[in-house]
Amino acid sequence: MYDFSKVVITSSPHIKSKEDTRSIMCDVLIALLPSLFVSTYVFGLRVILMTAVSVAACLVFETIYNKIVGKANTIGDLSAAVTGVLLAFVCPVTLPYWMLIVGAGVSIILAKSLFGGLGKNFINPALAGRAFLLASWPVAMTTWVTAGSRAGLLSNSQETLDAITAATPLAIIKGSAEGDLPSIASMLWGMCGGSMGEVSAIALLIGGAYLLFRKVISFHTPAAYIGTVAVLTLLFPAGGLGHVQSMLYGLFSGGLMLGAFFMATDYSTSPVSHKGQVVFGIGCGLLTVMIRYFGGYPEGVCYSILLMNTTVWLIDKYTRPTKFGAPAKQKKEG
Amino acid sequence: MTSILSISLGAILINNFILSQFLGCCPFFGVSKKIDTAFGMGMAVTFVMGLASAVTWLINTFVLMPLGLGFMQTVAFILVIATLVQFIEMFLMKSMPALYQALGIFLPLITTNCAVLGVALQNVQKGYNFLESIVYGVTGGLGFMLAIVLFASIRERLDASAECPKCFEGVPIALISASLMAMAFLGFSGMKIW
Amino acid sequence: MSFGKSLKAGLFTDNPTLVQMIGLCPTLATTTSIVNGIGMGLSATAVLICSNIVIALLRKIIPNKVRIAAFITIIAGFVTMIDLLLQAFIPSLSASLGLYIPLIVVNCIILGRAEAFASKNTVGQSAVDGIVMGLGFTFALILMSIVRELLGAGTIGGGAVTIFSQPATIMILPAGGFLTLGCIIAVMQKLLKKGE
Amino acid sequence: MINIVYAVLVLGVMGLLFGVLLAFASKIFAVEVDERIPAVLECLPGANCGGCGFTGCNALATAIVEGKAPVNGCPVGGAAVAEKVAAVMGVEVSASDKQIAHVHCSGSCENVKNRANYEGIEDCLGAIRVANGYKACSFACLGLGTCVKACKFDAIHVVDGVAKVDASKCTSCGQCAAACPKHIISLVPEKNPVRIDCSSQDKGKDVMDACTVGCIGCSLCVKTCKFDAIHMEGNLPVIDYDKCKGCQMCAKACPRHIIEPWNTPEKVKELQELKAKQAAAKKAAMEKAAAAKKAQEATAGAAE
Amino acid sequence: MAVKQKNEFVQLGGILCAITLVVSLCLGAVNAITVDPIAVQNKLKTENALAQVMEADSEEIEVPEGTTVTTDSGTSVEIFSAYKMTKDGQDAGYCVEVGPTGFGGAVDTMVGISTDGKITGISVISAASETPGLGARSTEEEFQAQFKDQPADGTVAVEKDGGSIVALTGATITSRAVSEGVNAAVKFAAEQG
Amino acid sequence: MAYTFRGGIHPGTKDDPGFKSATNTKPIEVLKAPDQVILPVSMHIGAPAKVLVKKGDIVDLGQMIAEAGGFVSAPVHASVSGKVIDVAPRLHQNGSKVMSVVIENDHEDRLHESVKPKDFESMTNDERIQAIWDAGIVGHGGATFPTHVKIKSGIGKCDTILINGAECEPYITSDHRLLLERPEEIVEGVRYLVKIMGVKQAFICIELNKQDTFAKIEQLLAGDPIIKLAPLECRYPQGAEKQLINAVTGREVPSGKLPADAGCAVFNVDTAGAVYRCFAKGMPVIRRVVTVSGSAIAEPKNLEARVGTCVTELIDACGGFKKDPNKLLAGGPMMGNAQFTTDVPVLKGTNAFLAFAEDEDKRVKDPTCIRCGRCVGVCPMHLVPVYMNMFASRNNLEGCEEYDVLDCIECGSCAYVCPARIPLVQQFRVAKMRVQEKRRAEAAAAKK
Ligand SMILES: Cc1cc2nc3c(=O)[nH]c(=O)nc-3n(C[C@H](O)[C@H](O)[C@H](O)COP(=O)(O)O)c2cc1C
Ligand SMILES: Cc1cc2nc3c(=O)[nH]c(=O)nc-3n(C[C@H](O)[C@H](O)[C@H](O)COP(=O)(O)O)c2cc1C
Ligand SMILES: Cc1cc2nc3c(=O)[nH]c(=O)nc-3n(C[C@H](O)[C@H](O)[C@H](O)COP(=O)(O)O)c2cc1C
Ligand SMILES: Cc1cc2nc3c(=O)[nH]c(=O)nc-3n(C[C@H](O)[C@H](O)[C@H](O)CO)c2cc1C
Ligand code: SF4
Ligand code: SF4
Ligand code: SF4
Ligand code: SF4
Ligand code: FES
Repeated sequence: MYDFSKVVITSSPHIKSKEDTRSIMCDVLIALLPSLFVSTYVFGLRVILMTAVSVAACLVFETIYNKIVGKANTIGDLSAAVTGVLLAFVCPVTLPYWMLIVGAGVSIILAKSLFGGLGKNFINPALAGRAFLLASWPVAMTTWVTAGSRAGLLSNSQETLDAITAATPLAIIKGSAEGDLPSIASMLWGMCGGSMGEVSAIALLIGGAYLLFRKVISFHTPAAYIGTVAVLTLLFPAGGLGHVQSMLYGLFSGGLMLGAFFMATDYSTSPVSHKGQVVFGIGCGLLTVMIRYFGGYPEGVCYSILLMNTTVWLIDKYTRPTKFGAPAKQKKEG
Repeated sequence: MTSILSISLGAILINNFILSQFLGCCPFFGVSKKIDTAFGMGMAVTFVMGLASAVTWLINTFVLMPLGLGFMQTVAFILVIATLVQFIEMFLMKSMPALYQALGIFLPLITTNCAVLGVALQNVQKGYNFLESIVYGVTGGLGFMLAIVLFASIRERLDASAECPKCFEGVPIALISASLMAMAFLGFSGMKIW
Repeated sequence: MSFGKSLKAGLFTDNPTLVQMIGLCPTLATTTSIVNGIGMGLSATAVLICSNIVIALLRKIIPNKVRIAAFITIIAGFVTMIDLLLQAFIPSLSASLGLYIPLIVVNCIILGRAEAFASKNTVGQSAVDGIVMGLGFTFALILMSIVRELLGAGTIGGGAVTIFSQPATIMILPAGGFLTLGCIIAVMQKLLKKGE
Repeated sequence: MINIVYAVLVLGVMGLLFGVLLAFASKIFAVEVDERIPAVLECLPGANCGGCGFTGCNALATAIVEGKAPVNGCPVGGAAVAEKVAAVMGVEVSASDKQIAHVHCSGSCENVKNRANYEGIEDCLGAIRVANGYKACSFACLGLGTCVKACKFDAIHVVDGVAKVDASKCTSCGQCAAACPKHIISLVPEKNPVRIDCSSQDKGKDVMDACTVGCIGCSLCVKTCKFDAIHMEGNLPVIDYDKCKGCQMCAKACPRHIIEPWNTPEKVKELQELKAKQAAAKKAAMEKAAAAKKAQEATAGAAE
Repeated sequence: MAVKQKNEFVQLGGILCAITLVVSLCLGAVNAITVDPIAVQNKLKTENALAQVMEADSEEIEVPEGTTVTTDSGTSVEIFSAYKMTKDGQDAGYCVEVGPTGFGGAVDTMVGISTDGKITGISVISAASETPGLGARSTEEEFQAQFKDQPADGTVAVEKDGGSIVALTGATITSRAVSEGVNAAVKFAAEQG
Repeated sequence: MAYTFRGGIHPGTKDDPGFKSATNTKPIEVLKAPDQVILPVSMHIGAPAKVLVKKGDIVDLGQMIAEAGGFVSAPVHASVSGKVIDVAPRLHQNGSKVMSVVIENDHEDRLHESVKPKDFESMTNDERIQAIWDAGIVGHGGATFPTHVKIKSGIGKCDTILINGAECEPYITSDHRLLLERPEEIVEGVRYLVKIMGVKQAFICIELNKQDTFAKIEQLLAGDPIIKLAPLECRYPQGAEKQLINAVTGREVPSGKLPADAGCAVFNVDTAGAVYRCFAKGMPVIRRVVTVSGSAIAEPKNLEARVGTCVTELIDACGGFKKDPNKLLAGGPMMGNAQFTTDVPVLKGTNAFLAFAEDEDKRVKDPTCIRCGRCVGVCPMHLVPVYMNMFASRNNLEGCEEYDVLDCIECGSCAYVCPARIPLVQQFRVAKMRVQEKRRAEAAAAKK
């Protein structure tokens, strides 16, 4: 007789693909590494420390929350770590640590865990954290340092941060800040002012390519998003720039790459079908340009993604794939 | 033309009645469990806000102002609105039952909707002319509709998948969602298009 | 019901804002500072008491068909009086509460209590109801405004609190209003559950 | 002063106008609605559980007013609600016996074997769709709580692998019975104290193999009942509650202790003590009788 | 039936009429009591603002509703009211109440302009539509004091635009608006002669 | 050019696409007839067959021991000669006990008198269909739908026959070996089917991973005006009939309708073989080819076994288990049913029996959907599994219905790709049952 005591009965299918949640999140973290390296080069070691603090805070908040509500701890899926890194990446390097920690709390507890955690939240946690910080401490959140200057590693308040402030390229274009526009090349490499993770378009493109290659994300959202911004900035040049120049600045500044590859693609807060993702991307693009051109602040990526996050359910509803074998009439409508 | 455009954009996005002015919160939370009903409520509010703007503007301009009765705006306006709403409700119920089913059932809620009286008073405060008042009323209503439909879609999603702690279920999590939504709508603040 | 019991109902178990969830607009809009919160709460309470009394008095003679119009006219009358009095004698409060004073008219609590309570009960009962419900409303506003003013402006009643030297402005923006109310109601639900 | 006059005039005229307008409108646009529907709805519990067979409390209220449902149509509200509804409708209520749901299985984790390790969704129907369930007895409660999710009143819970009804909370809405894919829940009258705690139609030997407490179809309960209230249907006894007098003799007779209330360990122990006592008493009586007989014989013998 | 119907009209209209009558009577009465204090309060507000920006007697100039002035940098600013100021019977300049558009709406500002081409001071009467803690801090004394003695030649600007006004932290838009308001006031005053 | 459809997955590794390498080069081995066979009366979709024999009867090989229990039903034949030792419920692959005839083999293989070749050409079409019915032919592709029903209801409606040699399920190679070793039977069977159904065209559809079969089949088909070879790209679930029809003809079977409504009839390759055997040899369905494979099997093989053979004997023939099994499957890993013992008989539709040593399905506790949308991209029915699951897990039947849960063919593509490891198919099975139950209840209520 054979020993069947270990036999498990489950429903089909009985084989599964290799990928799992953790490996996907791991891929995202890997894809963010190039940007982390460039930022560290540009802004110094404080970048690493900021990222570490943010990740640690996110993991701790998630653990505490799970403890309180009596759920199994979920930090193993690494989604909180991704949130942590991305939150740090959308903050200026000079942000006091305590503010960053508050932001992490907002991200993980308010925007994610209260709704049931991974996959249940409707709004991008990292960006919600950023929006909270921006509205609460706008000064701290818009104090940029010039590339190459080193902010104090451990200082925790604005005053003691010993760095030269600079303006972001977009702020200069918009005219809300003084300064010379950096060259396109230096923007590609990341030698300009801005949030920690958004400065180097090249590093972000490498990360995005990695995600595409690993099939973690599909090209639909980033392509639609970047394409829309490109077309609009090309057609309607900003701040006295030439058409093409305006487009290039529009694409490579203001965290558009970060947003398009890493944040608009966040699974929980974007549509599930490719058609929906295209609509979502276009919406993000339109809103980004609208906010950049007409809004109260020069930078529109964060808010445009947040705004589109609120429409995901509707988009999903109206971009549902037509089922196989649907009657012809339904086909046309769908 | 530009003023109409800027009024519209302002009312729909920038100074959204719900998300930045807090007018009409009760129906916003009360009638936003399903997208369909939220849409119906949005339509009804838009209709009443437009109509109320027109009527109150007329009353204000041709009756109250000439007689120096500015202090009676609140009373006069609300009386007009309440009667109007009740009248429309009865009218719809009898004459257009289909429309009544879609809109009419929300009408009683609208009498006590801050947005309606709010828009009437704001029209006066901002010194809008007749056309501008109507535009402000209608677009304010559209802004309300935008907010409530989006909000309803979020609540449908919460209903379908969220797992919040027991004490946050229902209104609290809805409020938190509204808070996050308002945060997103901050993106429109300070916007100038004209 | 004894007054104490009614008071408990108004403040906690039946709190108009935190349990019945009506009258949300002023709750959210005017609680950016404690002074405003109290001002709004007391103004609404005053209107609530007066309108409850008058409506209870007239409840027998007002026909059903013009009920809403009649109630709302009465309420609007009281509101306008309060508005005028505030403008005349406490102009600073009037300025900061702005539009929300006339909007007391449409505060769902007032018409709600008129419909649900005053039109069915005696004058005395209605007066008590007005007081407790008004106090419940005021209580909720005070709670909200303490949290929001402290976190959002770093002050309490205008006086700076040192540890909140860098307040989170968002708490006095709309988003903060929704957030605070959501959390307070959640706590309330937890407490009520325990109390059961 | 002129202001006051204007004010009075304007508002007065408006009041008059609107009053007349509304009066007029209410005449022209009058629509018949049955005011009793909201009144009935007010009385109903508002749980929208569907236990009444309608799509919700509102539907039931409409049905009651239209005469399509009885005033005690709401099983949840029970007599109290029925009375209130009846008051609205102006009719009398017929008293209905309260029923409660009962799970006819005692196959807890230790009593019944598992034939395989199941992994998958927590849903009894889902488990059945995988190799027809994981318990050795194919009639056993799977304990994955499909009934628990169906209950709107928190009245049924899975304890130690078997669902158990909390009689004090159960409103006899029957949702759990409808949800159970094993069909082992039914509504039983609350006042009769006996229930059968097994649903197995298997033969005695198969039952013995699978479960330590399953019904083996010995019919002792049927034979014990003095009121002809228990009958075998297939391999399982069924109680006719109309005839059942609640004497609990069947429960005491069952050798597998699956007739409530005599199936909890304490009760079983009690029962055994009782039986031992009875046996002892019987023995004593017999001995006594024997002794008496002997004595009699002895006396008789002596007499001879 | 007909009679009854008529009765109902009378009854409904009558009762509503009666209620409105009483309400309006009361309102009228309250209004009568408060009308003067309110007027006083309103006047006080402008007077305070005027007093803050220039110590002189004021005389209101008629400004049609909706008057706007376009500054040199192209922003259009609404003029709320204007006052001709005299001190000891002598021309002292103008005070102009402007409403430049800030972050969320108009920033109601009183600007004093002396005859010798200087800003005598400004007073932000209301910045209610600006963000508390940011633009709303334009009502603070420290910020307003910077404008005193600025040249009244339409060149007032925040540092970022090459001027000398230190913007409120995180609220450049509001600061810029107030500066533009000052320039508009200057222009308006110049037009008055 | 190879045909294919939109959606689907491609399980396997680079070295072992489709996990078929363990058996795809192993010729079919004929397993010695067992000492005892267990023949359940329900080996097909439809009414169970009615037992014709009783305990103690002596039966011959190929003798009908249970007759069809209705039109949508099929008879059962003795797969060995010998003595009926029991007629009683026995464990079936579906986990419940099903009425079965147990025959003790006398190892004589006495042919029953009914087993003799038939003259196809001289028979009327009705006689031919009757012959197929009498031979107990049911779909060998796994669904076991009685073939005569499919033929009968398809005549006049169908203009195309598709022979399903996709065998897209991982691990399974039984059809592959049949195509390679007995292509004549299959092609001949298709010719019979074409004649019976009177269709204009027929395709033998084979995935490219079985290219080694093409040459022989093309040779057999050379000059045939009707029957063609249709190469398919490798993709699961190409073998599902709706997807197959779509891939080859471009037609879509309307939702809720049958292949015949798209003018197609789909038969498994071995179903065609069975048709051939029924006419050429007169032999009813008494054996079938089973792939025995998986990481726990010592020596994976393709075995031809008598229907009713205990699976344990197949395992023994493959050298037993090399590791204690963690999972036992009747059928492929995507659609097959989990078993808790090998003590079950081989049925007409059993194309594979797999045993895995590790948990190949990588189960997790409390899986949560991360809304990655992978399931949406792969669903061959173009459904939205993520939402179906959302509604199903809350028992929101309206939502399930609206999101077309009833159109799900339970192919498992979604669950295969799901990184969160949600048991999607199980959810949908349950939801489908509940929705159908609800519809029945509503229909009943409407009638009332
Ligand atoms: C919630 C929020 C409120 C804001 N409110 C104001 C405001 O009242 N006034 C203002 O000038 N800018 C306001 N801002 C705009 C930003 O602070 C803007 O970046 C700033 O005005 C320009 O940057 P700078 O002052 O550092 O040059 C607000 C921004 C946010 C996020
Ligand atoms: C009730 C019923 C009736 C069917 N009728 C037909 C039919 O008329 N024509 C046909 O080609 N197939 C018919 N089928 C067979 C199905 O189309 C299909 O071949 C079978 O269910 C297995 O397919 P699957 O393995 O793709 O699920 C019928 C199936 C069922 C359950
Ligand atoms: C997901 C799925 C995959 C299938 N794969 C195959 C396959 O690879 N080969 C096959 O012959 N039948 C397969 N089938 C069964 C077919 O749909 C269909 O039932 C069969 O080809 C009809 O032929 P039959 O009745 O002769 O079995 C599959 C069914 C489903 C639902
Ligand atoms: C492609 C991808 C993008 C992600 N982007 C974000 C992000 O922008 N913000 C964030 O908080 N988490 C992000 N995450 C992590 C995770 O999905 C997120 O915390 C969920 O929103 C939590 O439900 C991302 C994950 C993936 C796989
Ligand atoms: S236990 Fe069953 S019958 Fe009782 S209330 Fe719950 S679902 Fe209804
Ligand atoms: S009683 Fe039925 S539904 Fe409830 S746990 Fe047992 S098997 Fe499942
Ligand atoms: S939803 Fe159904 S048809 Fe679609 S992939 Fe999943 S199992 Fe296959
Ligand atoms: S594949 Fe799984 S995790 Fe991804 S959306 Fe579908 S169900 Fe959710
Ligand atoms: S208070 Fe209820 S809608 Fe404003």
